[in-house]
Amino acid sequence: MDNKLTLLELNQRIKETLNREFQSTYWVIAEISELKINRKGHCYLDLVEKDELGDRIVAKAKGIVWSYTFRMLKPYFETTTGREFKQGLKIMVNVSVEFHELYGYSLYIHDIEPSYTLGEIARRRLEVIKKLEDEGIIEMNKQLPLSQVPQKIAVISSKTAAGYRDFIEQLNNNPYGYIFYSKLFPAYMQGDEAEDSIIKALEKIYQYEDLFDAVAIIRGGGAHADLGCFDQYHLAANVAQFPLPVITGIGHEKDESVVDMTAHTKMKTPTAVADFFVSKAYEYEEKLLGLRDVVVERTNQYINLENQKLRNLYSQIYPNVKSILEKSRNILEIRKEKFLHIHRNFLNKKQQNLTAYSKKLVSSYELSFQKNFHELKNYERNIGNLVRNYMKSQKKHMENLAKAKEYLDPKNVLKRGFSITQKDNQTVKSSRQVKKGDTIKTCLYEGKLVSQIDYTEKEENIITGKK
Amino acid sequence: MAKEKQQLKYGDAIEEIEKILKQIENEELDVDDLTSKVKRVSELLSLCKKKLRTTEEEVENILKDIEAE
Amino acid sequence: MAKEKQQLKYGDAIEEIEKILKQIENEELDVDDLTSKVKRVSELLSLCKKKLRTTEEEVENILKDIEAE
Amino acid sequence: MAKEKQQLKYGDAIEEIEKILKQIENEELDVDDLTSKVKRVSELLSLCKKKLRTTEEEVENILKDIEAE
Amino acid sequence: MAKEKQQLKYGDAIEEIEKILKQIENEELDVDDLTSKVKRVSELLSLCKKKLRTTEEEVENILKDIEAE
Amino acid sequence: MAKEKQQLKYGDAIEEIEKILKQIENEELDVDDLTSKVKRVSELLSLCKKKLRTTEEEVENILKDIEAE
Amino acid sequence: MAKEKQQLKYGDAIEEIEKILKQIENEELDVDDLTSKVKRVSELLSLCKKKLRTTEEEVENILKDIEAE
Repeated sequence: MDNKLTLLELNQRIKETLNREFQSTYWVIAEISELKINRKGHCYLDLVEKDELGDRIVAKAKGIVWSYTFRMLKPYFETTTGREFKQGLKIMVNVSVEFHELYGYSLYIHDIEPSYTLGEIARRRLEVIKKLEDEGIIEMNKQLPLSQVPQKIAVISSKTAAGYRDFIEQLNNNPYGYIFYSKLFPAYMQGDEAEDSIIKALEKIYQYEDLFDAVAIIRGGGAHADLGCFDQYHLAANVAQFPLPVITGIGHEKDESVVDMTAHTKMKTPTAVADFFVSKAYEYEEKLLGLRDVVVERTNQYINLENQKLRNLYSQIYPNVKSILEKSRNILEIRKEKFLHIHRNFLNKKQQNLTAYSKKLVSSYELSFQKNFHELKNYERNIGNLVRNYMKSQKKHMENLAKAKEYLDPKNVLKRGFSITQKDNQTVKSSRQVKKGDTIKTCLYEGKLVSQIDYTEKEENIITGKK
Repeated sequence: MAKEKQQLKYGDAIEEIEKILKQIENEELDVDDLTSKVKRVSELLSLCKKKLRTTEEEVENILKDIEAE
Repeated sequence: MAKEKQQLKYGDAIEEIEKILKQIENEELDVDDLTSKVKRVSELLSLCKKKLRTTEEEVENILKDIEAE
Repeated sequence: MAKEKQQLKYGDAIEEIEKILKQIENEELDVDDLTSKVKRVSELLSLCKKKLRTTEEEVENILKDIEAE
Repeated sequence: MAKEKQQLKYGDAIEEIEKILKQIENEELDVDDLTSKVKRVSELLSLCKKKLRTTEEEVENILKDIEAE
Repeated sequence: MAKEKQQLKYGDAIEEIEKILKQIENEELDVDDLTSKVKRVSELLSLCKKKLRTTEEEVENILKDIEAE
Repeated sequence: MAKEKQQLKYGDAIEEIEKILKQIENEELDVDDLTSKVKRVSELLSLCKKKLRTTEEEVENILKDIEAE
């Protein structure tokens, strides 16, 4: 147990070792988790490093800025970054590692690189913007319709701020005599409480949503004010989603804050915000007056147009009537002309008809006469033939009768030696008609014989050969 | 007969002739009658001939007139 | 006859002529009547001719007048 | 006739003319009537002609007035 | 006619004129009616002309009055 | 008319005028109606003119007031 | 009118004026209505001007009553 050491001895050896091993200074990146300035002006800080999620502290060290250094370093940092040197900031500082036997390990801060913090602020700012964008609310307030005359304004400001006074002054003493109604909702406009304070004020205004036309968030005065709260997510999100248009006049020198971005309208100063409202009212009135002029002009035009229309209508009457009358006259004239000639055709046709009739009379009469005459001639011609035929026929008949008579005349038979025997004036044709002793008379061609029958004989007919 | 000539129609005469001739043909006549009937026929024929001749002359004259026209 | 000329219509005359001609053709006439009938036809024809000629003259005069108009 | 001139319509006159012409054409007229019918047609034609002439004169007079207007 | 002048519409008058013209053209008129129809047309033409003249004068007077206002 | 003046709208009056003018243009009017229609148009035009004049005066007064403000 | 002052919205006034203007421009207004519509524009103008410049106590009272802190 030779190597027993007193605490002091050990701390001395640690100190020697550290002094030997960490002779130079180092640029270290850390977050200020605690910051205290004592009466002598020395600044004592707790520097920490958090894990990637920012939840857990993974390293911690004490830091000291001696007052003579701090007096220069603080304003340098604050003017460069526009941020108060305070807890919560991420900083890059030049440190030497110190070990004090009594106080232990600490880092003496000799210098600071504000541009790192600036970059860090910008990075965080971008993160906030991205989040707002991702949530789709960044443009929400901008999309709210601003009343044409934002006459009733809820103001969020510090009561005592010069900026607020300027704003009210500018608003109420506008050169046009417009009336504005403003109501102050006081809030801290800087420092750690600012964000919550402003959000609270917004919540209050929200209760009177219907009453106000717009919200003005204004701030002005302090040159080195820390405006970090206006880059905070919660405030920006509240502003973005606020149901009334928010007009900001925060007074940034350089980049606009995230709240400015989410607000409906961003003005640089409170005075500018007041001017904005006045100009809106002025624009409105100008628009009204413009409309008035247009109404006057259009009304006059309308009346002139109507006058012109009436004149046009009037001017149409006569030509139209005249045209009708002319057309009617022409039609009449055409009818008249036609009429003057048409009857001649009519009468001519009738005349022609009459001529045709008289011609037809002559021709049909002549035809009739010819036919009758011809008929008579035919009769004359026919009668001779008919009569002669008749005569011929009669003569023939006569001749036939004469021939028959010649043939039948008994004289001609007797002439050839035949005779006719009669008994009691009966012609005897058979021997059986007579008997012996009868007296018969015989007619000859010339003369007659009377005789007595001696006998009779039956003999065949001489002529027919019959018996 | 002269009177008859005037009175007896040609047609009647022809009819009588035809009637007598039929009787002769049918031997409905006595020889004595026969002679007289034949005689009658001869007379009638003669009459008719005369009538025909006369008529023909007259008619021809008229026809000549007609045809001459 | 003179009177008849006035009274007998041309058409009736023609009809009578045709009737007589038909009788002759059909030997419906007694020879004794022939002469008188033929004479009648001759007269009728004559009458008709005269009528025709007269008519023609009259009509022609009328027509002459019409055409003269 | 004078009265008829006044009363008989031109159209009726023409109708009568046509009727008579048709009768002549179809030989529906007795030669004896022909003369009188032809005369009738002649008169009607004459009447019509006169009517035509009168009408023409009257019409011309009226039209002269129109034309003068 | 004086009364008719008041009552007969111009359009009807024109229609009547055209109807009569068509009748003449189509020879649907009896010659006897031609004169009266021509006279009628003449009157109607005259009436129409008068109506046109009167209308023109009246219209001109009315328009003069408007312009004077 | 006095009553109508009160009741007839300017626009209706113009419409009626235009309708009548169109009828005249399209020759849908009988010549006889022309005068009365032109008279009607004349009255309507007169009414419209009066209305316009009155309106013009009234409007001018109002506008004078507006611009004076 | 007093009541309307309370209720009139700037935007509505502009809208109403613009509507009337459009009607005038598009000649959708009857001339008879022109006067009243122009009068209305005049009233709206007057009202808006007044509203812009006259303090409404009522509003002020309400604002005063709000507990801001």
